[in-house]
Amino acid sequence: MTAAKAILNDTTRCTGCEKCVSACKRENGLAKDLPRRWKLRIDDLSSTRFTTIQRREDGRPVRRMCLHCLEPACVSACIVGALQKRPDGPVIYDGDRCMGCRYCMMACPFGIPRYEWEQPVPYVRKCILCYHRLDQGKLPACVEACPEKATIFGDRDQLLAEAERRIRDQPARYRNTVFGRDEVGGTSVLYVSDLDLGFLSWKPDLEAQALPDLTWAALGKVPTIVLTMGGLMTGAWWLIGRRNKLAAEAAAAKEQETAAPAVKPKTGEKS
Amino acid sequence: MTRRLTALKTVLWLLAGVLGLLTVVRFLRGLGATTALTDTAPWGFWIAFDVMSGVALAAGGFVVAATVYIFGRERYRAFARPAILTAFLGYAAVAVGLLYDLGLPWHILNPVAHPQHHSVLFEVAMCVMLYLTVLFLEFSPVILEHPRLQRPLLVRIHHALKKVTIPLVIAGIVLSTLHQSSLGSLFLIAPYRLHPLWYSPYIWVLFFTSAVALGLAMVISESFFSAWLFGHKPRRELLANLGRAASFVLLLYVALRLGDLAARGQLARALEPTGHAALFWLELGVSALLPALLLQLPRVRSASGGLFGSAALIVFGMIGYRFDVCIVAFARPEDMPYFPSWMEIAVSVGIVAAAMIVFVFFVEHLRVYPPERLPSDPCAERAGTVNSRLSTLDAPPGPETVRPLLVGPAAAPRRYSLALVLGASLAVALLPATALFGEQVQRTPVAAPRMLDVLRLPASGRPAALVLPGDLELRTAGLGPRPALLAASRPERRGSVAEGDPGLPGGHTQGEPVRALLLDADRDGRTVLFAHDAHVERAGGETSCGRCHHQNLPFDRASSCGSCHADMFLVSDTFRHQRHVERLGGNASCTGCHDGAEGAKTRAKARACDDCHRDMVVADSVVAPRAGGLDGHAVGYMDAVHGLCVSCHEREVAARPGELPDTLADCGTCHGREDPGRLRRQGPYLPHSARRAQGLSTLDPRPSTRGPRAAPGPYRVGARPAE
Amino acid sequence: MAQPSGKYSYYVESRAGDVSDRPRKFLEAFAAVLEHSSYGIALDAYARVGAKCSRCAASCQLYEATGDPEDIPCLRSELLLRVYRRYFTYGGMLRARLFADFSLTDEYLDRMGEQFYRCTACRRCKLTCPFGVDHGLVTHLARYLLAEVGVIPKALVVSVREQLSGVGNTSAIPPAALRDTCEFLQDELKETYGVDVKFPIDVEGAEHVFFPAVSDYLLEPDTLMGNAAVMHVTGGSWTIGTGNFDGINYGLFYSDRMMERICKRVGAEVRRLKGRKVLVGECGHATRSAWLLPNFLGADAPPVVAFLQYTYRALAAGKLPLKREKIPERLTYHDPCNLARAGKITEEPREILKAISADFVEMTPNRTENYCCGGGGGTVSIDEIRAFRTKKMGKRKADQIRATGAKLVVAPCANCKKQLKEVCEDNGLEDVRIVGLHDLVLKCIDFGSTGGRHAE
Amino acid sequence: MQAWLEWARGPAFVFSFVFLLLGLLRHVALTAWEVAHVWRRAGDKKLPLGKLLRTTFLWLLPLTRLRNRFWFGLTSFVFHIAILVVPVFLAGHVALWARGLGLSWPAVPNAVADVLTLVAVVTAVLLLAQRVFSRATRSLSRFQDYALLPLIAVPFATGFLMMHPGSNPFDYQATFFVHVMSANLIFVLTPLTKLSHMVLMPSTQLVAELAWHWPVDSGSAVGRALGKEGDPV
Repeated sequence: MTAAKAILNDTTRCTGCEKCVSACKRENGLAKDLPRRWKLRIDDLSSTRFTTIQRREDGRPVRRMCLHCLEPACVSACIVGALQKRPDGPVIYDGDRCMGCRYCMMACPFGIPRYEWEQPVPYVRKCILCYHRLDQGKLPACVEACPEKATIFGDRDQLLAEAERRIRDQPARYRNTVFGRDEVGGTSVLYVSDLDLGFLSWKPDLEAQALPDLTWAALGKVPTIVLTMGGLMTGAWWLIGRRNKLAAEAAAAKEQETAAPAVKPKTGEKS
Repeated sequence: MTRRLTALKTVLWLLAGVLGLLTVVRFLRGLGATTALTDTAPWGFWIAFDVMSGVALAAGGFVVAATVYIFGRERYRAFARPAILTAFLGYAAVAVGLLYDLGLPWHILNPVAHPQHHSVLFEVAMCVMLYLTVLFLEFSPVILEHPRLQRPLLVRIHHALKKVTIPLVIAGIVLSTLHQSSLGSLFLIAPYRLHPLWYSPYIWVLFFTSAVALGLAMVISESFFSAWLFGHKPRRELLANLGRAASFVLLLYVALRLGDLAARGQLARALEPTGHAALFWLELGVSALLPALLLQLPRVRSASGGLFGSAALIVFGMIGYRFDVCIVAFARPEDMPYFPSWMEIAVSVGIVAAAMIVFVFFVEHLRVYPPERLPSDPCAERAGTVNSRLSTLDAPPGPETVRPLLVGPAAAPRRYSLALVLGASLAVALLPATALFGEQVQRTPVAAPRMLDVLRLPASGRPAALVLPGDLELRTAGLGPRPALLAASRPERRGSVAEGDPGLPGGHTQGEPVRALLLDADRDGRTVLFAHDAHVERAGGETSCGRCHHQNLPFDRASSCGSCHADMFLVSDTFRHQRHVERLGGNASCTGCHDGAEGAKTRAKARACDDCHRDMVVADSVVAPRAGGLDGHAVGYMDAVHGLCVSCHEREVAARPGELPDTLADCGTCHGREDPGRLRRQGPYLPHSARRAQGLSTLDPRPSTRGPRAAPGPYRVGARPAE
Repeated sequence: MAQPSGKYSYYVESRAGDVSDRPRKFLEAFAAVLEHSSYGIALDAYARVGAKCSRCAASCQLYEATGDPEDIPCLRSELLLRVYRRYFTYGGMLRARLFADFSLTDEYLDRMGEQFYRCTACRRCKLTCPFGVDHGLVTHLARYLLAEVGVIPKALVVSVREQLSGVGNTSAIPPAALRDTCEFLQDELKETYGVDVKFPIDVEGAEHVFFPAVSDYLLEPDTLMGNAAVMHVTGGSWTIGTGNFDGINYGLFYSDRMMERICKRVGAEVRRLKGRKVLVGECGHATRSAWLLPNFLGADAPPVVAFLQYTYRALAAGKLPLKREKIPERLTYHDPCNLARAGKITEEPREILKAISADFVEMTPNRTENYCCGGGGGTVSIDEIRAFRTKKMGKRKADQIRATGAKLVVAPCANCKKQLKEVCEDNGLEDVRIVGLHDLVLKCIDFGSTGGRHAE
Repeated sequence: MQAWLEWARGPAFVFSFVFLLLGLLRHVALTAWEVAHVWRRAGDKKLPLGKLLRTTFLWLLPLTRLRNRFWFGLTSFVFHIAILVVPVFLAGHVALWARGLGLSWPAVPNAVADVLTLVAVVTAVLLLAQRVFSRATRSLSRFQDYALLPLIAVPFATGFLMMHPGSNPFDYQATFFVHVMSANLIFVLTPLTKLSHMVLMPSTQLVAELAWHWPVDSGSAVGRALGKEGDPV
């Protein structure tokens, strides 16, 4: 198996030229961005834009894309396994399996998956880390297109080391953290930046716990519940049925003593 | 009684008609056209109501089944059939509702083919699927009782089903327990989006407890409703017992909910004066606290109104709980709120209506209610005996009191089909343009043109010019009266006609006052004086009116100019249409670039740029016009310049490796490596709503990026032969 | 006990209990009829699409004679359709709530009672209605409903009563008298033509069971003899049943309930005699009622043969030997509405007449568009309206006959014959003779030396 | 006015048009259903289908039946041609159809449309006049018989004015509004009034014939329902 790959984004190097965006569009055959009701900004992530340059207040460009979590919430949420995490990094999507429930979009802590709302037959769209290019030994289109080397591709371990080296070398230029190292269990897209990158997720300061674990804490109890509930109900039915039967028999016996016709109770049977 | 039922059924069919039409639209036009859903609100009304609430509302089935079959409370047997039927139809409605919500509904069975058992949704789906089957089997004896189904095979199935009643009931209870709670577990994966007052690792316990209470409340309200509908007496004392049970469950639920908050240390958050805290208390109060306390009072329990009211509170409150979790307390950007479109609501209501039609159908044809509880046979309406119909003639004799009758086989279809047709027609009339004609690119919002007084300068031998008094002459040349174009509107001059205004150009001292239309379609301050006469003349005289005025295009909110001049508002970086118009002599120049005097002046009919700009692409030009660009527009300024510089840089670096620095072709080389923000020439295009939200209202003059208008100077046209 | 009601131009038997609350009873009957018959489908269409173009007015001989708008078929039908709309459609119910719409009153019923018995249900207007509104059907239904509230001309109800609960036929002929009559007719034939023509009675297994208008036994012996002679020379297998030998069905004129009972008696008689076909004598409405038999008896009802058809087939097959000399007088043919209007029997009698007549002229118009004799719809038996029948309804017919100049009018229908005789009397056409078709056929049959019996 | 016009052309039009289509479809469906029902119950299943088809077809060609009331029939025929051709084949309307439905078809020349429009208005007036001045029709006519003719003339008259704004003395938008709204009104009324003959016409002959085909024992069933079973004749 190939080693886990990753992308490292250095926001201090990004000039916002959007070459990554057009490369991505070309590579994935995405259509023109049109103003739509469901887009706050036309350059927001959308079904026609897998990566974008998000500009902070002071105009600082930050590239936004799927972070390809190591333990992706979307993959664990997907009911049909249309979303899969490949060992080498990309979180990929299979439209043939997708049933369009959009639970992945609810689950993603970064708000990445987008939907083709304009289509009668819509699919989920998101960055797939150009896995088809990876398979051919090529770089992801955006990485290849970046004229500034603000986004680079490589083994995750090496990139982490590179990120730490940069932070060490130029402490004034960077914040002392690699975004994506631990967040929600780690991601395959890493950032070094002088900015606080909390805006990339729904809430700043993500914890290190992987989200699928939260679900599994409850989901793991299912067998217990089945057995407990089933047992309880069967037991209750048997006990109560028996008690009613005994009571009825006693009553019948009593009634027989008084020479009245006995009526057999019918419990547990549908009328 | 019959009239009440008929009236209700008519309304239900009307709603079904709405549903029918919306079904067509939903599947023809997609989710974007019919719902208010967005990427930040992927789950909306349909999930919250149809699925989350629908499943919970159908909880009466398993609660009553447990009471009767497991706990042997025979007194409640009368509630079993309607409750199971309600549950069955409720779950069927959930399944149908899901078909509307799913993007690819024909993949609805994929969870069976491609199970992903780490997904809570998978568990919910499996449970709902199985439980729907169980409910069908539980209910099917009622169908198989029907006298017309007494065939040997069916009778054998009937007996077999009766034998497995208890296993079925137990399976139903287990499945219900699982998925009622799992609906809560769905949200475990979104700790960063669901508000802490609702998010809890034990949310599934809360969902289950509330579902039990809701199930009891549903049995109560359903009993009262059907009693009202079919005219029998509700069994109030039994229902009161159910109410008491519901109250205890609710108290348990409140304790769990508050205890959970306390354990997570979030209780203080509920006491902060925030909107979410208020919502929390409102929801908890309506759904649990208030009804629980009310139902503890024997006086409330023993009164029909009190019992029904409390049950209704629970029902609405618990639906509210589901909505809060699914929509209201689920984080999304403040400037992108979600409110369901009327179509979403109407589809949900329509599905409920359809389920109720089926419910009434079952009640009318099967023994859903014990016969002794129906004072008159509701099947009589369809039994075909005229005498029962004639019972509507029970008024005292006399022609005035003869009440209308509807008989014949077609009477019922006639009534309900009319309701259906009416519903569908109303629905289509209310559809937004997107749903009718598909999602379309937002077009420039248009304001109606204003009529104002202008001066027409007398001209002998040459076409007249329209002039705003005091303004510059708007250039006319060549072909006839032209609409004049203004660079910026001058509000202070509008409407003032000053004879002999010294500002008149061309040595004129007076003009003929005429009225003209001032078009400023998007109120951006750049206006056009619309010369109506010129258009009439050019478009072919009087009968041509239809070409513009008869573009009675429903829902066309864009400029009527734009429907011919289709590209007049397109944004492009390099090609400045406005500037070309100014340089080339106002609107007279239209035909200079666009083919033909008549017809639409679209890009499709325009000359290519290099038709005039001959030096733009010389033989060895480094400009590489992007062939078939992704958006098909004119090459943007950035692309054009980048094409000029960057391609050369890249070529040179490649041609002379080592001689030139590797970074020569990097952006930072030209744009300054240390200040990437400088690159931001101009904000990207924003839709108008967003622009307004940011205080850049389109009703204000657009902040000009063009600077003051340059005086029209000679424009050198490359190799174009001089005229 | 019969008494002139005074409300109507004809006598009505008023029965106790039916007099009060008639609108309500009318509507009840309406509801029941709509439920159990098929009129609803037509009423619904008519109530919706009536064009009110008055084309029917131009085709109605009654309106032409009286000029009274009340007699326009469309307006007459509207009397019933208005009730239908008001009480049996949602639009009508809504309108009744919003506006003070009309309501059904006793006076209204009286008006209907008068109007619907002025119409002879000849259905000539249906041909010119752009929407094919069958005003005859509306008249039929309206009379049915009126009958349920007791508005029936006494003459009609008496006939039916005689048939259903009396002797068993409208002319009250007991079976013994029937046998006598038949023997007499046999003798008559023997005497006149020297042939031994049989009137087979109660022969089981005969192919045809014969149902003439029973009045023929009393009034039209020539027609019957003609019938028998045709059967004789063609060797047809036929019989007259003593259980029921009456083709008349006045139920057709006022009540489906009665019609059903009478038709069932016909069916029972055919079954009793193990006959295969119903052979109807020269009678329009009897033929039409017989054609309606499947409505009452279902798909296995016996097929119906009109005598005209039988004779024509025999003629066409060459089984009917005719004398060389033809009838010299100028004669014309009257198409009974019930036979001709739907285009069912128009050519057969003409072919026969051409074979036996030297001077046959057509009336104009003729065939499906022929005018009614004026006594259709059973009104011919209501003697108290004779003046109306002959002077108003029959005026057009009298003009027609006069225009042909014929002295002999062939009318293969008992009712038409009676009506036409009266029309001629009252319109100064005393020299015109009205005869049945088989009267003439009888005269022309060549019995020959073999006694007429065809070689088999 | 602009907003009202938008409303009339937008939601109001869509409502009326869909109501027209679905309402007529409902008539067709109900008729088919009833025909099937009557047919199923009928004791006599023999129908002269060929003859019915011929009669129906002949009546769909109104020219074949001009005999009585010749002028009335002729006017009515011309009127129908005009009111069918103009709304569907007017160039402006074709543009609308193309825009709304995405379907396009050849249009009649505007001059022809003008003539037909005038013909429609004139024949509507003539029909009304004939109705008023003929005694028979006058006594037959209901409110809708009088009201529908001028109502149908209104969109034609206003449409003509819109096509010739130079000779239109009224406000253009007001004319437009009246044009659209009167057409909307006609659309809504069509399924509810005698205008529904546009779809019921082909079935009237069949229906008239079928009405004579009753279920077996219908008479006794009526008697039973009315409690008159044992009553003497």
